[in-house]
Parts: sequence; structure tokens; C-alpha cells
Amino acid sequence: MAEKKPTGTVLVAGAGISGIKAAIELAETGYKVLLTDSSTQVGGILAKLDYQFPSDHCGMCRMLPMVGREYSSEYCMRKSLYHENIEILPFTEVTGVTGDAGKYSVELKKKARYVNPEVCNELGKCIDVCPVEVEDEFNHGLTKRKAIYKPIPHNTPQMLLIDKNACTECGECVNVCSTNAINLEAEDEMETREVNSIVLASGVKLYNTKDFEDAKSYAVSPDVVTSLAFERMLSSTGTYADGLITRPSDGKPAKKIAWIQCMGSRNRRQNRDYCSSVCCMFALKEAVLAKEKGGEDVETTIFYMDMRTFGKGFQQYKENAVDEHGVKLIRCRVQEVVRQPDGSLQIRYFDPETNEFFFEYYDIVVLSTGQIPFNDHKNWADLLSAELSPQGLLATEQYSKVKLAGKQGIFMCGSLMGLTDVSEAMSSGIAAAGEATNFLTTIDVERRLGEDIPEPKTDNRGNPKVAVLVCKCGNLAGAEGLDITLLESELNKVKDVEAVHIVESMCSTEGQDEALELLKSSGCNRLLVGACQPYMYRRKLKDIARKAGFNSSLIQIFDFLGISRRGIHEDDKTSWTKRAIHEIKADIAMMKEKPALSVQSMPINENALIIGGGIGGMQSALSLANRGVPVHLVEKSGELGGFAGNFISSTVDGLAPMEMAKDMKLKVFENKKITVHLNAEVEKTEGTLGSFESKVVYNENGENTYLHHGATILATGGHEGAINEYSYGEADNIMTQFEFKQGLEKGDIDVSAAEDIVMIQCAGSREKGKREYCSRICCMWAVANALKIKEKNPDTRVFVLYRDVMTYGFLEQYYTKARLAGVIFVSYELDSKPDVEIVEGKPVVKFHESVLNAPIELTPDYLLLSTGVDPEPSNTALSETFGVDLNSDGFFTEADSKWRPIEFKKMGAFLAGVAHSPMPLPDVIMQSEAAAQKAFTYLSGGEIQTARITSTVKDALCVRCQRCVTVCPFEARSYNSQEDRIEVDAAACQGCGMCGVACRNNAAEVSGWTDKQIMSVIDEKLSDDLELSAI
Amino acid sequence: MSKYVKLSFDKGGLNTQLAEFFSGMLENQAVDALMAPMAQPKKGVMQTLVTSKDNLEPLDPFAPVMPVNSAKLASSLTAKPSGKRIAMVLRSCEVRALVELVKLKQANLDDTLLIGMDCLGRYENTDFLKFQAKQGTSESFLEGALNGKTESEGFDVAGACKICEQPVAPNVDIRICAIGSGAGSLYLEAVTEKGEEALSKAGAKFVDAPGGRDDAVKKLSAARTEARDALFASYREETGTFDALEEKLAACINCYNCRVACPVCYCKECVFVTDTFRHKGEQFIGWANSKGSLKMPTDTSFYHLTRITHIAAFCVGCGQCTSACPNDIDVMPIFRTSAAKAQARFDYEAGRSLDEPQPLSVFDNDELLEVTGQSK
Amino acid sequence: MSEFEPKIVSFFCNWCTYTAADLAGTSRLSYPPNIKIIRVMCSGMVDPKYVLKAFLNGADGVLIGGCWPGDCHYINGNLKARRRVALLTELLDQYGIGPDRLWLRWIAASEGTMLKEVADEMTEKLKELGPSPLNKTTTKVA
Amino acid sequence: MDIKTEAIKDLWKDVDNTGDLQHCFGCSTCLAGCPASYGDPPLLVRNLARKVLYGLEEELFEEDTPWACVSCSRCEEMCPMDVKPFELILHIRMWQSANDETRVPPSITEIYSRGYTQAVATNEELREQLGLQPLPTITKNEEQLKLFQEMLMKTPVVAANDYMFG
Repeated sequence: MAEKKPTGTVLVAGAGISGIKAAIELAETGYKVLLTDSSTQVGGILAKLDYQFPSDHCGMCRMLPMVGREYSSEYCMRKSLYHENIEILPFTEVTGVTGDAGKYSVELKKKARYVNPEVCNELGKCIDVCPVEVEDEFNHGLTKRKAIYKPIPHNTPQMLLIDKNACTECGECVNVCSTNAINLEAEDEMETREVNSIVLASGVKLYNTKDFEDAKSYAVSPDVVTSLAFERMLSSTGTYADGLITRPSDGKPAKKIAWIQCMGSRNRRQNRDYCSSVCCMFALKEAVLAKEKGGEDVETTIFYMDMRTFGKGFQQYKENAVDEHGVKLIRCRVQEVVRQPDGSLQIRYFDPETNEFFFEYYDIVVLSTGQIPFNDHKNWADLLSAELSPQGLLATEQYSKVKLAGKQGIFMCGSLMGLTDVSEAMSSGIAAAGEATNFLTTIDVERRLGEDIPEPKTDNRGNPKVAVLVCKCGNLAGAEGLDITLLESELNKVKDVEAVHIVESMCSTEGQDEALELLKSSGCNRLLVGACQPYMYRRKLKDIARKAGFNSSLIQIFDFLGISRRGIHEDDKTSWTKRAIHEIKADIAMMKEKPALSVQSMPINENALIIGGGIGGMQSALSLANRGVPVHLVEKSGELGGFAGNFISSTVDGLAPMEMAKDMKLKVFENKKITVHLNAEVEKTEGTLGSFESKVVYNENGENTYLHHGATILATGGHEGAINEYSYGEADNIMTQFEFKQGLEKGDIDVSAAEDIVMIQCAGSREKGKREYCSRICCMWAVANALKIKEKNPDTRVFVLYRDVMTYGFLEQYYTKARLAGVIFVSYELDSKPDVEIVEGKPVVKFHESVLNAPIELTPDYLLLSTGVDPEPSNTALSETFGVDLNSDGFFTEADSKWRPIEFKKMGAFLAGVAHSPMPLPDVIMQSEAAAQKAFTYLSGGEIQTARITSTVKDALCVRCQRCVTVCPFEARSYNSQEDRIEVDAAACQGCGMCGVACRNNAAEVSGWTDKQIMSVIDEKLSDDLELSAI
Repeated sequence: MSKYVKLSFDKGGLNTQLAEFFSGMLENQAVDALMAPMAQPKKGVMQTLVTSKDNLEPLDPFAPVMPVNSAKLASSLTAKPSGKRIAMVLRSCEVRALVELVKLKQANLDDTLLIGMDCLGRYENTDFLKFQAKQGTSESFLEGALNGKTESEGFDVAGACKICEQPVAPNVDIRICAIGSGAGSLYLEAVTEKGEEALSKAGAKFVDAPGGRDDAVKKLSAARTEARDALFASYREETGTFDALEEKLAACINCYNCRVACPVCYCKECVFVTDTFRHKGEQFIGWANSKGSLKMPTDTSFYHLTRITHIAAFCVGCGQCTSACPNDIDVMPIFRTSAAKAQARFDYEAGRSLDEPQPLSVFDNDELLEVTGQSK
Repeated sequence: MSEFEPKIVSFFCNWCTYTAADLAGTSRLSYPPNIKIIRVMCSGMVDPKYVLKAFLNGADGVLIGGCWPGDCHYINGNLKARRRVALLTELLDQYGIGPDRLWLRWIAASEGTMLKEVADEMTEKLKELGPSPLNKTTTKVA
Repeated sequence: MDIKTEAIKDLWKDVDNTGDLQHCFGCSTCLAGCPASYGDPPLLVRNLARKVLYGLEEELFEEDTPWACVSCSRCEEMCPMDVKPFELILHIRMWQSANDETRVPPSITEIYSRGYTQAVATNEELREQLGLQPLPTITKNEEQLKLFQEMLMKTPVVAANDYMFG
């Protein structure tokens, strides 16, 4: 024990979803995490969003660990998060950071809550008596709360606190509190902690209409709300009720709703020349939900400039919103909202389709508010003495979105990088965790997950002997009037209950020691602990129980203030006690039939297989190899580097892919851990997470070899799209953006004499039957080429014909730069695409000048087509080989578009970069880092511990009908035809029990959730009417 | 357009004709083996497997008896393929059950030649012995049955057969057509290419389709359908309440014969005989206590209701369950009525097609919205 | 004599509906104790056997609560539950237990109020319907 | 229109050389609330900017709408790209005048003929709806108008171009 290295510890500052994701990844990898958040609770913005685009559903829980379920909570994340390796500190600020690479000591300010969560029983009497009412920020002021309150309705524990600014110190709450949990004199506490690495995830401030001049002409009524506030109008924990969305001003149902985009963004005047990236999809989603939840008769209109649907599946989402749901889109930025005498909101707009002005009247106007200048970056920079970029953002290493420049072991993720959607928040969180583990492996710390106390051997055959341990928790028995004597006598009657022990207070160490002694001597093999707020010391209880020789799966914790208290009036003590007895009996019934379960450890082949030797593939390879993981890198061509690495010399935002690739290639070939297979393709793969066998075939000589690996990363990349439109190929001065760029660089193209150059965006893209997606990078390519042209010859007129300029985020500045250089951008709609014909060998371009509403004809010296990005054709074969899905566009389909963007449904297989969808280089690198991290989590341990609760096969009963295989949502079950039996991949199995129901005779069953158990619980539930008497 | 072969026979020549034909098949290696109902040395007729034409003499497919639903036999023959091509002579309900078993991976039709014989019903096993004792033959039965007369002194064909609307087997390669073939003759219909090939190998001469067969078949199934719906109606009437169901099942002793006989109850061991239902003494006491009194053996209704949920989608109405009950509980109507409802609800019909996925293995986001009646 | 109090065995999905029940509780929305909650990992984990067992052992109603289609933590467990409920309803109808005694409802984590509404509604409905015919039968069964 | 032949590439240099103009991304904010956009023909600042950028000299020269601007400078305040639309209008007015001393702003003939520049139909309707008096305009009073026109005749602009009046 003495010689043990310390476990690596990481501070994750910010508990929004990206911070949580980073924390979970680190925890799963075996590092301790300190997860702080300056706000009162965890969850960040997402805590307020019940639905997320593009699925319009919630799937937050899908970011919980899948293999390490054992060590983390398995319930809705809106409730709370628990992980044995994560210490969560809400309402805590990082006030100082000293030290350096690998040895930071952070100063934390735990802000006073004035309510001690460890004693508070959350019955909320204090809330009842509190005389102060203020706006509830969780619902953006749409509802009220007291000065003492519960920050998030779903949270358990609820972590009450007092808003000192509102509090009048009348002391009423203190008087009614039976547990002396309230201390109005409480003060902030400072604490210093040692950590080895830091992940910044403090998110972003959103534009708020109160504080900004430019909002004044819009925010003219309580019925003008921000997009986040509108989310609360769609939520049952907000103001949504009886299937109606209501006007804040008078509660009338809202039937006409408008969204105004770019509120606070894309504004040079206010020094905010950036786009907030997510607002367009956000508005589309809200418009669709408004119809779904408010009734199809709700009319929704979005006023926008460019509909920036650049992400995966976003384009289809927009089309669906317009075609299926009838969401109206109007390309016009309105100047003001005018409140009418009847309360309705007037908007006057110029309709580009008809070139006329219109007045419309709405019940609610939603302002799509974006991010605002980045004080957090400034603060962090000061705390960490890190450098800031010209835009005032924390400077990152070149090519990296998460690595802070010149700051060893410090990373960032999520919206701190600039507002991100869920999927990018996930990728960045994982990537940041990846960089952190990458760094931690270079210093002298250890990884550790799970039992510090060995699992005791429990005899399964022995008859159940149940010990019940009840904590009086002082107040429960006393003030709250839980009838412990009745409880004790009733439970003593229960069969197989050997002993019922009453302990004064389990929260205290004395109580815990007492409990340990009682249990050691109890001779029981099953344990039920009844207490209030057991979440607080769940870990402690489990340790005690283990020390006393109980198997972890045979310990049941019962919360007196949970289910037994639900629905019963506070003063109704009797039925509370009776219900408690009843529920405990049900829990005992469930536990009695349960066998002792233990975690299975699966051996893992430590090798990784990476397919695709582009920049993404190389990034993953290097990242893993640096952490000591042997990598096989398979590239079908004869060259590493891929499309970007071999052909793209520069990008408009100052990156040099070719140069970078050159440098990476060297590193790859130098690295002894990496085996490169060129001109090679994977023909066939078998196996599951931890043990795959793949057949690699070498195209040149037809030879082949078999590789064994524990995980696979698909990083197949993509290339410039093909085009058969706009007379491409009919004249040599019609070319793709890429061809032009090449020509310009090689000097084959000279623009010094060029009069006019026309560029057509979305050529063969974002159109039914063509590339039905936005390729994300073409607008930047156009801008880059345009600027090059202007630089070489300012007199050349450059016309960019676009549908929506997709310069999202901080790329907006390059769009502005291009306009300033005199580049003219002309929008066109799909129904009036530019027309190209060849006259005397030269292209003549006819298009409609949308602003002047007049036809224009040009004979440009060059016609450049932005043809988008195509996926690799080899994806199709690979999807077969690896049994992973491909979407209709030919890109791979991730396990979950929001919450598991880097993983495949098939365990042990991951995807990164353009294999996922077209994206700029920094995102490719970020995803590749994330994919490496996901693989590392599994590969690094030599073995993985699967959860206790997994499904099993009783071979003697099994008839191999394979219905269980069909219904398994995680592909965890398979039929082994050689050995003629059904097999379960314990790592993939999530214990959902689908197989158990599909199987008629319980040959398939989830251990811990057997029919026998559940049926005995049903008996228990129906056995008596104790509680009915009460009401 | 399927082709036909005509087999004419003089009185007493039915089985000889068929035997001759099948021996052709074996001889010319159209198949390697044949499973068909054959007379047993002493009495009775059972499915019998032969690999040589020399053992076809006792062949008697039209004997009005079905000791077991042969889908189960077909399953054991083919689940682990023998590598031999086997022809099987089956009744409609046997074929339909077999189709479900194939979908349940309990049988494999790759090396089989399915020969479906027109079925005019079968007697309960004991009744068949009486029938034989009274010199009843397949021919005499056919003759009567084709003229609508199946009952013999004191007994008639099984209840299930009376309401069987599918006397003609679907999804087969060859059909032995008795209905509408005219006295003294049978037709062999080549339904699939496989079937046609086999017939040709057996040296068959193809002729025109038997005139009037279609009408005859239609007429028969119409009559049967009518009878079926009448039974459903009256049965729903008399089991409208749970008490009524209880009464029907009052004599059940948990022998599980019905599930053993059931062709689509394919579990090795029923869940009701596994640990899950091995209760402890305390539990019995508990139930008795909360209910006032407890009928033993327990779980009888539970067993039957559960069985319905398990097989409702697959039940083909062969009636073996009733035949198997030692206490003469007529359970067939229970399963058939519920099956009819369930299969209708999922627009599924047991045995109809090999390609239709079984309900409860496929799911759709926007189906059955009426179940919750909720919209977002 | 006191009013008939139906017993409603309720299988709640661990992820959504059970959280909603928690929320209802912590929001101090009181709902009838007739709702006897059994936590299951997924509505798709509810075997038809459980529903039958509940009725045979004296439940007057059975309520299954799951995530909305698309929200299921296990991707499509709730859809599987829906098909089974459809099948069971036919059965309950056939044998006079009545289709209205088995409810499947989608209740998301944040829909604590809906949980209360459903609980009230179902309790009311069952009070109308009266005790389950299985509870009236003279010959007791299991 | 074939802008290739007509266009003067750097027209903007003559008209508005501040460099703000180029920032315009045609979002229509300047139009949406512009009082003069109610006029007939409407003042469409966004389009003027576009014509300058395209170098459509003649077209721009023909434009009378810049003179309809009522100088409320809302466009100036609300333009997200700080194009300074109001100043653009002044620039265009100056440019037009500079290129033709004899040019008489149509607003002046309008003032002469009816006493005010813009006839804004919607305003009339609105007043009616709100039950207000119709705008008291000089046109409704013969001799008042006469006096007014005589007075205008004395101003240099009108006097110098009397052929355009009366």
C-alpha cells in the first residue's frame, strides 16, 4: 500500500454537458475528477432543454458509461450524476491556479448555500414559509421562486440554497427547519486542491436583452423572449401545460410565433462580427416543437439572413421543418418589434420573394440570442497567465481546438471554444479528456477505478439472511415523526429478516462504526439500509457493507424521503411509516431472490486498428501510440496524408495541411508503436470489443495478413465532390474551386487580366437526389480563392452566387473580410439556380440579382464551382466488413447523433473526421483525438471490468431461436454457428432485458432482474392494503 | 401457372398409385428420403421415414388421423440439416406450423420437398382406431368427406378440422389434390419449380388442371369459414367473463400436455416448469392468506393465458392441444379465438408466408398510436 | 362502507417515468397511493407474464410508464412494450377483464405533472369500472 | 441588364469612399423600418448600396428616392454591419448634384405643387383609423397655396429653374 503512486487528478471547471462528458471519460479511464461549476447545479444549458435537435428528443443519459456502468449512476441525468471517480462541487468557483505542468494547485471558493445539504431533508417547509418571491432564473423569470429554493426541479438530492440577495433574513425558514440545516451566517469557504491537469469547460455567456442597447427595439414586451426562455415554455417544468404554449403577458394560448435570428451576433457595430453557430438549428427545432406541442394550427415564422444548417443531418432537418411542418422562413433582418394595443407584436418586413413590404402580428416573438464577448476567456487568461488571441479568446495550439497554447496539461472544451451543439460538445469533451490522459501518462501518476476494498466472496447457495439497518437520522424519528418502533416490529416479522438494527445517525462516523460492528456480527448475506438522503454517503455505505462481508449486489439502500414519501401529505405520518414498511418489504423481496453478482473482467487485446492514413487517422495513431498503445495504420493508397495532407497547401484561417501532414508522416514512421500498412485494405473482420481479428490484403501483391486488435477506428476521410452541372467540362475556364486553387498556386492560372470571376456555391449540393447535405467547407474555399484573386488583382470583380453563406462561428470574419475586399455575394434560391451556357467556347452566366431583383448576364474569365465533399466510396464495403451503418449520403452513422458521435453501435468501433461528415481540419483533429481517447479507455487496462447486471444464457433451456439476437438493441447477443450457441458480449450488454422478454422460457435473463424477483415484488405490492387506509 | 399430373385409381388402388409415384421419386433420386403417413404393423397410421422405394407398401397419407402435428417431426429432421433431400407429405396445418418454426430457426427447408395433401379432417386417435376396426379406409373416408359426410357412428372429425378454413396447404412444392379431382382420381400439382422438377424426375406426364377444383376448394373453405366464425362468436359469448374461462379450465392439472402437443410451442422446457415457477411454501401460504383460499395446483389459468401470449401470433389451429388433454378440456377454441384476434391486430397470419416477419420481432416508431393515445 | 380503492400495479421505466415520479414527489404533487410503483429498467422489460400475474393476484389495473418514442435509453424498448400491450389488450378484452384496465403511457422525466394527471385519471377510471372481475370471483386463483 | 458594359467598377470611390459600404451583406434591416420606404416609389437603401457596388452609374443617377429620406437615421442605428446607410444617402445626393448643377431634387417640385414631399398613403389611412383629422395640407386651400408658391418663386433654386414650376 505504502509504495502506491498517487492517482492522477483532473480539475474539470464547468459542469455543463461538455464538462460532464470530459469528467466521465477521465473517470472511466481511471483518473479522479474534481468537477466544479460556478452555478448552483450541474447540467449547464442542457438542464433547461427537454428536447435537442435533430432528433427532437432527449438522450442525455446516453452519455453515461456503457462498460463501466458499475461505477456510475444509472438514472436520468437530469436527476443527478454519480461516479466513483468524480467529486462534484457545484456553486464553486476557481479563484486561483498556481504551480505548473502536472502539478497545479487550485484555489476553490465554495460559495455559501446557507443550507447544509447533508442534513437538509428537503421537505421544503422553509420554502413554504419564506415570504420573499423573486424571478426563477431556471425558467428565465417566467415563473417565481422563493428566496430559499431548489435550483432545479428534477435534482435529487435537491440541494436547497438561499439567494442572499433576495433574502430578508427574517429567519422564518430557520424556525421551521427541524434539522437545523439552515445557517444564515454561513460564509464562502476557500479550499486548495492539488490536481495534475485542468480542463476548462465553463461554457459561454448568452446575449441577454436586458443588458444590450441593440435589443431595445426588439424586447418591447414580456411576450418577446429569448430562445432559451422559449425552451422553458415548451417544458412541463416550465410554463407548458394542458398542451398549450402561452403568452407570458396574459397566459393566452400563443398561435403565431416568430423567431428573429442573429440577435447579438453577426454585428460589426457591436464588435460581434461572429456567428453563434447553433441558433439557426435551435430556432428550427423550436419552431417544429411549437407546432408539435402547441398544436398544428400554430404558425411559425423565422426571420433569418443565412440558414446555417451546416451540421450532419441539419439540411434534411430544415427541409423537413419547412415541407412537413410548414415552418415559414423569410430572409429579412427586421428592424423592430412594435407592441400593439391588443398586446400582439407587429413586425414589418421586406419579402425578397415578392419584393414587397408586409406587416405581420405575432403572439410571441423569440429572439435567437447568441454568445457575447468572452469575459470568461479573459478571466481564465488572467488566472492561468495564458495568452489571448486577437479576438480575445484563449489561444490554442495550432490545429487544436482544445489544447491551450503554451500551457502544459491545460485544455478546454464545449462552448468555451465558441457556442457548440451537443454533438460537438461531446466530441470536444472526449477530446479534451484525451489530451489530458495523453498528458497524464507522461507524468508519474496512476489510474485506478473501482473497489479499493476487495469484493467479499458470498455463497450463492446459502438461504437469504437479510440484515436491516435503519438510520433514525435524528429528525426522521423525532420531528418528522417516522414511527421507528412500528417499522422495527413490522420488519422483524418479515421472513428471512434476521436482524433489524436501529442506528442513531449514519451520517456520523460513530454511526458508521457502530453499523460496521453490527453488520460484521450479523451473519447475514443481504443488507438493506434505510436512511434519509443516502445519496450523500452512498459510497461510504457500500464500503462499510463490503468491509462487513456483503456482496455489493446484495446491498439495497432505501430512502425514507424518496418513494415512500411520494404523494403523501407531509402531516400524514402513519401512512408514511406504513408505506415505508411496505416499500422496504418489496425491496427485501427483490433482494432475497437475487444471487450475489460480481464484475466480470474481460481480457483485452491492446492493439488498435486504424483505417485511413489521412491527417485524422495519423492523429489518432500518434495520440494512441504516445500513450503506449500499439497501432496498425491501414491506408489503401500508397501515401499517408489523405486529401488535405497531400493537396491542400493552405486554408483561409492560416493553416497549412500539407506542411502539417509532412511533419505527422515523419512522426508516424519514426514511432515504434505504429505499424503502417500502405496499399492495404481490410477485407474481413470478426470478433467483439477487446478481441477482433482482421484480414488485411495488400493491393499490390495480393498478399494478406491477419491482425489482432481490441478496437478499431474508421477515419476514411473524403475528397472534393464530382460535378456534372453548369457545363463543367465543356470549357477549360470552368473548374472546381480546388482545381482553380491548384492552378493558381502552380502558376498555371493568371488573373492579372481577369475582368470577372463567378463562383457558384452548393454546386450539386443541398439538393434532392444530389449531395443532400452541406459540405461545410466550400464557403470558406470560395472566400479563400476570392481573397487570393483580389490580392493578385484588386480590379477583378468576383461574384459569389450562394444559397446560404455557411461561415459559422468565428469564420464569419473571413466573410466580412471578403466583402470588404470588394467581393460581391449574391444569393439565389433553388428554384432560380444560375444558368450557364457556352457561347464561342466561353461560359455565359445568367442569374437573378436578388437585391436588385433583375436578371444579370456575365461572361466571366473563370467560372468556379464549389462542388462540396464526397465520402470515400470504400465506406460501403467497410460498413459491410465491420457491421456498422452507413447513412444515405455514404457517411458512417454514429451510435447516437448527439450523445455518442464518436462511437458506433458496435462496441469497440469508432469513427472520426470526414468519415462522420464533412468538417474543417481542426474538427477532424478534435474528433480523431476523441476517437483515440474512446479506444484508449478500453485498450489501456489490459482487461475491462463489465457490469454486474448483464444478461445471461441458460444453455440447457435455449432452443437457439435467436429472437433475443433480433431484439437486442446493442448487438450484444449473437449466434455462434460453429459452437451452436447464443453468446452475450458482456461489455456491450446494457442489461435492458429485451432478450428476457423475447425469450419464452427464461433461457435469456438479466441477472438481478429475473422474473422470479419481479413476480415476488408484484406479490409484495399486492399483498396488503396498509397504506390505503390512510388517505 | 402450375402444372398437374393425374393419378387415376380403381377401388382400393389409391395408396398403390401414390406408392408407385413416390417410388419413382426415390428411384430417380428426386429425393433421398420420404416422410409420409404409413400404416403401422399392427394398427394405426403414423408418419414414417423411408429411404428406399422398397418400403413404400404401407403408404397411407389420406388416413384420417394425425397422431402428432408433423411440423415437430419436420423440425427434428431438418433443424440440423442431414445433407439429404427429404420429401414430406404434410397436411395444411402441419405445413403452416412448419413455416412458423422455420422463422423461429427450428426447421430448415433448404433440402426439403414439401408435399401438401388436401385435408378433409382427421379423427381423434381413439376414434380412428374404431374407424379402422370398422374396416374404414382412406378411400372410404375420402369418398364420404368429399360429399360432406365425415361423421361415423358416434364420432366425427376433430373440432379443429370442422372449422379449418384452409384444407389446402400453402407454401408447398407439390400438392396432392383430392378436392375437386373427381371420383377415382387424384391430381398432383407442381406448385414450385422444385416441385415440377421432382415430378418430372419421377416420370410424370403433365396434363391440364382439374376443372372445378377451384370452385370445390372455395366452396369447402367457405363452409368451414362459416363454421369457424360461428364457433368464434359462440365461444366469445360463453367465455366473455373471466369466471367462464376459469370454469372451462377448472379441470386443468398442469400436465402441460397441450404445450407438448402444440407444434409452435417450441421451447425445450416450458417456463412454467423452470425455477421461475418453483414457489416456496411461504409464498403459497401468502397467496392463500391474501386470497382467502388457493386452488391447487396453482398457476393453471396463468399458464394458459401466458401460453396465449406466447403462441397467439403463431397458432395454426391444428387442435392437437385439445386432442392431448387428459381431462377432455377443449382448449383449442381458447387459443384459436385469441390467435385470430391477435393475428388480425398485427395484420399477420401464421403460416401465410415465409417472408413476413413475426409480430413482436419488428417495431415501428409510428404504429399502434391508439395504444397510448398520446401525441407529443 | 368505504369507497372502493383500486390497486394499480405500475411498472415505471427507470430513466424517464420513474424520474417523473420522483419529480412529482419532490414537486409535492400528491397522487393517489393506489399507484403501486415497481421500477424496471425499461418499459420493454415488462414481460406479459408480469401483467397477467398482477391481474391474477388481485390488481384492478396495470399501468406501464415509458419514455416517449425516440427517448428510450435502450433505443426502442418502449416500442416493443407498445406491441405487447396491444396483444395483451386483446386478451384482457376477450376474457372480460377489460381492455381499460391496462394502460401504457409515455411520460418523460420532466413530465411530473403528467404523471400525476395519469395517476389521477386511471384511479378515477378504475373506480368507475369497479373491482377487477378476478377479485370478484368466488373461486380464488393464482 | 448586362452590368458588364454599363458598370463603372470603382463608382463607389466617387460616391462613398468611406469603406463602410462594402460591409453590407444585404440583410434588409435598413429597409424594414424605414419611413421613406412607405413612399411611392419606396426608398430602398439596401438597393442603392448595391447599385453603387455594382457601379451602375446611370441607374444610380436616375434615382430620385435618396431625396425622399426623412433623416430619421434609424437605418444608421440599426445597421448590424455599420454600413452607415444614412450617410450613403447623403453621399448619393451630393454625387448626383455634383454631376449636374441643374438637377432639381423632385422633393422641391413636390413641395411647390402640394406643400410637402412624401405622400404616405398608409399614414392617411392610419390617421383615419385612429379618428384623427386628415393632415392639414396647403393644397386644400387655394390662395394659401398661391402665396406659398409665390414665396418659393423668390428662392434661388426655384427662380433659376422656373420653367420646371407652375
